[in-house]
Amino acid sequence: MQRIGVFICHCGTNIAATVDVKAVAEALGREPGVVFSTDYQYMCSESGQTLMRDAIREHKLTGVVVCSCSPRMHETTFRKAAEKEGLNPYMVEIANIREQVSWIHKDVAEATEKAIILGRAAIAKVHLNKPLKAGESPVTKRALVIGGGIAGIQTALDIAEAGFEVDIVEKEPTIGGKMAQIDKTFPTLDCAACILTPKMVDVAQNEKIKIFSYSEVESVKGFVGNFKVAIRKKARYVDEEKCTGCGICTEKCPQKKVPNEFNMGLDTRRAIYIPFAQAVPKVATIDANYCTMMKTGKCGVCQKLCGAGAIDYKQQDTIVEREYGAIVAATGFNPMKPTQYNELGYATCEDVVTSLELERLMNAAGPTAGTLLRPSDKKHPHTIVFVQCVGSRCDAENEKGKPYCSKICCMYTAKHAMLIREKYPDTEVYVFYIDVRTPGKNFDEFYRRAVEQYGVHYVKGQVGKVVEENGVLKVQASDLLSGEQLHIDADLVVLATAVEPDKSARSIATMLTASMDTNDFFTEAHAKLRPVESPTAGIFLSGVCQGPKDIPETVSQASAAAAKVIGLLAKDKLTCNPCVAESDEMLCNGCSSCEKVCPYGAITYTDKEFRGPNRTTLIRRVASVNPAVCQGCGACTVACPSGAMDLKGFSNRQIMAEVDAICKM
Amino acid sequence: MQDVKEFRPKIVAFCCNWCSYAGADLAGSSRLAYPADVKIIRVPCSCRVNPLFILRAFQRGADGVIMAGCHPGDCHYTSGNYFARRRMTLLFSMLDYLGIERERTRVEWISAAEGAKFSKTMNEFAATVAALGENKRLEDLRCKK
Amino acid sequence: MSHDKKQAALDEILRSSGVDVRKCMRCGKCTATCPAFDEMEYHPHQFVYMVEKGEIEKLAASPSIFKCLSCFACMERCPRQVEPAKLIEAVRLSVIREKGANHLKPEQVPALLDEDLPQQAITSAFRKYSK
Amino acid sequence: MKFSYYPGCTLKTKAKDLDRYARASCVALGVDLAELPEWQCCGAVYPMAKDEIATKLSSVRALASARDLGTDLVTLCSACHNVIKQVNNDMKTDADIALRANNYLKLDTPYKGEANVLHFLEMLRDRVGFDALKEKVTNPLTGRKIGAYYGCLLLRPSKVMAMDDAENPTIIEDFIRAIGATPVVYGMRNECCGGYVTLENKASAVKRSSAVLESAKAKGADTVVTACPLCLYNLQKNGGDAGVDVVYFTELLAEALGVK
Repeated sequence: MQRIGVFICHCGTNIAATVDVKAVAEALGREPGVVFSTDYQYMCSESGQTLMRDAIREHKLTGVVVCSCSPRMHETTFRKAAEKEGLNPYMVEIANIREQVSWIHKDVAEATEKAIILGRAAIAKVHLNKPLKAGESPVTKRALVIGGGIAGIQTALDIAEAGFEVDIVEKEPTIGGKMAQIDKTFPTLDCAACILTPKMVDVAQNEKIKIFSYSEVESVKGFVGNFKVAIRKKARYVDEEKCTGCGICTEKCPQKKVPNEFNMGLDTRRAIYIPFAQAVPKVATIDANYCTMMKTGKCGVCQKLCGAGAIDYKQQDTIVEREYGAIVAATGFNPMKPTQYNELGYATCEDVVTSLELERLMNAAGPTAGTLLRPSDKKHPHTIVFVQCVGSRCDAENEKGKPYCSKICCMYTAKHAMLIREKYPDTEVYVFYIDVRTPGKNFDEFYRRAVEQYGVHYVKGQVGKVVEENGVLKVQASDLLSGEQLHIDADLVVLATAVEPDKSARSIATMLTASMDTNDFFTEAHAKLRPVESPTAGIFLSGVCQGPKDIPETVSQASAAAAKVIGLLAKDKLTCNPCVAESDEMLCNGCSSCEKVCPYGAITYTDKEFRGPNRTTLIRRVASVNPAVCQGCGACTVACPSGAMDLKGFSNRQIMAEVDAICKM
Repeated sequence: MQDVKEFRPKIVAFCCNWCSYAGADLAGSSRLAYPADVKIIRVPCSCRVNPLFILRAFQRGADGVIMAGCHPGDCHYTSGNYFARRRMTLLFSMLDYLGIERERTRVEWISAAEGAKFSKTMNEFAATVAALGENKRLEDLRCKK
Repeated sequence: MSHDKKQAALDEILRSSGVDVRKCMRCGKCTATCPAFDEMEYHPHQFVYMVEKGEIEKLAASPSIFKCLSCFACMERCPRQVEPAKLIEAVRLSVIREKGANHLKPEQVPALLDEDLPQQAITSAFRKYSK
Repeated sequence: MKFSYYPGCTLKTKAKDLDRYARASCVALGVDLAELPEWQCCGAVYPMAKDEIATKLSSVRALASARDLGTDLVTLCSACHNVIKQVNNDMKTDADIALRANNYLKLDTPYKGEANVLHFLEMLRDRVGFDALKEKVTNPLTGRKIGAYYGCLLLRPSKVMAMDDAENPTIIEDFIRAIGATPVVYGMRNECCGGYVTLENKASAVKRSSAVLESAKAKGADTVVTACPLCLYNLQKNGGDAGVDVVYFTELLAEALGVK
């Protein structure tokens, strides 16, 4: 018989206000096997833990039940405390009476009754708990970063700095991401390329970092410390080793009419291209959808001109298999295409552009070489209207938009407005806003400068309709503070469209078995305390893939993710989850059912000698589980027809004891 | 003196640790109520739920059993919920055979981000089970003390 | 108006319109897009806000409730799915359902007609203006 | 191809052309458009209030009768279409409205939104097909520059009407292409003409309608087509002197099919 101690946490008033904690302690104290039962204000605090440790010692406890918050919050805390007192950590169970009781029920009697039942179920389980010992698994000392934007770049540089190998997988032909497209950065107005491209060069030159550009993650197997990843290197029809990036091919290719995605489709590029001058790697790529040679077999201009002999029209995709100890998702974002908002004219008026398109129109390396000219007639716009929150802050059921604030638009719009007023003082700039949100160091000061020094007209209200007539954009908007409907004849309208996670993030999350929220942002392990880790061990989050962020925040988070990765890679061995499957050899009939359902290949079969009747020996084929590989899902336990397979920590008997306790009441 | 007591069903909810249990936590931290009749048992994955656990619950007097796991394709263990789904389909036909109303058992996919769905599902399920009344089908198999 | 009566009038409008005014984030897009803006004393966003504050009496007395064109633009373009037009309709209905409060009386109609005016216009006007 | 057809009152009086040319075109296209045996005026504007039941009943009767006939219900007038389609959606999704309407009507089988409502344009696009229509055109309107005028009622609210993208529609433009003319896309094509308010505030209707026609003219349209009698009236009477013809789309359809 176990000697069980029960500890009821008040969680301040979080639990105690709804659950009669004294009554719970008293009721559970009467359960068989319970030798000690008490309540305390904060069980997770230092003194709460001491209380538990003292009780373990004084009452010679063999099992502990803590009735508190979710085990996903403090199970580890309490298990560690028990371990310090010499009790096997797996003899501790949690009854979740906060998230599942006090926070969702109002009636004290009802909540108290439920808390007692959940406590009883945990006690019933602990009666059947056995001490478990965690095994160890080795750590592959290399990290994978998926995405080569500023987030991925910073994470990779920091990991490499600590001496570990890092691979970056980037689906585009170059690293750099969205930041490479941006003209200037807030709140300092320094040029994005000037601060980004040196970092790109650092990446290229770092011996510890390997870039897989124009590549995608194909599959992920394994678990923390031991991931096996297949990377698809897409055929770029140019030998990366031979190409010197001289660029002759990109100047002479006769196919000139390919929309240039780097310039947001505002101009064209050739079918063979290097996205921009500072690309890393600086290697050309052939766009097979447009290349005349690839499509018709007639052309070959680039091949003839290439002095390095790098062009290879027959190149195929290749798959590279690599092993990693940790994986960082840095898949980034895209600004939403506002095609759903044609009341604002984006789909039908050329001079209605998105903010990222404006970045290109103002960038010295952009299609207009930095002179702000509007797309339709290449004339200088004299009246510009900015519209905030396009597609952000929508009702959750509004399928057109996103329910969240995109966070960066207020600041970059202030930046755009300011830059335009500085460079072209003859331009009138209007910004239609719902709220101006500028939390951040020197951010509100920046916005105020746009208003006070640069004379940008901030109007509280929204734009309702944009119509193009004879080259003029007729903007109809509300000015809520004056109670007017405004009619502005504008030359250019700029939409601050919502940030949305990159489309590839969803499939990558599935491969990583990392969870996502309803907006397709990666979920962090804890919203406040573990913001750069995924709930899946060994998977870390960097940048906007976790939620909208500006550059300073992205870089901070990227370094934080790197710190977490380094912490993991610095270990030689990882403690495994001891709640793994185990096979009872006496019951196993070697049928292979368990092996077929195991997603990790943790089950193997061996022929073993058993003693038969009349002193004979039998050779039988039996299953055995590799505890370092098993992740403890339990699929095999249900598949086993003879009941030989069971899961430690979640055994058949333990779960059924919980069922019985819940149904007993 | 004793009035006729309002029927309160006993409902067991098996929730996988990674999605649905976390969804229940989110329902809790968002203060989205559901009936106290629902009691959750945490399992590592929906594929850990042996159909026998569900029969055991009915045998011991549960009026409804719900199993919740990660959305298909999003299983923390890659494929566990697919196994669970297949096993539950088989169990359902067996429950039909036993004469236990189909509505007393349910399978739902609830992610860690779907606190609202968790609460909504549990409210609906509890109402359905309450409307069906007490589950007496396996009573004679119950161990009577 | 007594507090209870005010509350009852508000409840009636919320029930009849089915609109959740608390969803409004005060962006003003409804007012920005309203084609009848110039004709109105209170504009769509003000309707939402005034209903939220329970100022039904003021709205009911305003000619604005007969200026809405029922073009559904505010409903279509509202990012929060608030549907201001439904509030305007609900207030208007509460007014014309009161006996004798019809905005348009049958005897007024002939003077308004011209030979090309489609029935649709007259029917619409009757639906919108009278009970 | 057989459909039930709800013409609506205006099409029997002031908007006979809208109806006449549609019927003639259907004969040419091999579409059997069978007018519902009994129908009443839809009321011309959708009653938005949740407690308006009586004003929705005529639409429910038409819908139930199309259901009983087992055919999809085709409408032509934008206003009728808007009312009938929205009422159908209420009957499908709002249990309270459906219950109360059925309590009034006492139909043999209660109506729960089973009928499928198609605008004539949707019928052309989704059932006949614009490609098939193009093949039947004998008199293509080559060289004509035509602006589509959607107005409000055909597209909004888009969640219910579900005909096309409410802010960037293409259905009438595709129709214009099918009959051999060139569509002109202009900004005001889905803005209000002033509607029934023309009755007591002509100035407002003039402002709205002339803005529409000026926008169409600025983009080079010689003609504007509509599916709504009230839009036609407003644009013709109150649209100012933009010099743009305003006609029903069915008139051009009949012309292109050689049955005008």
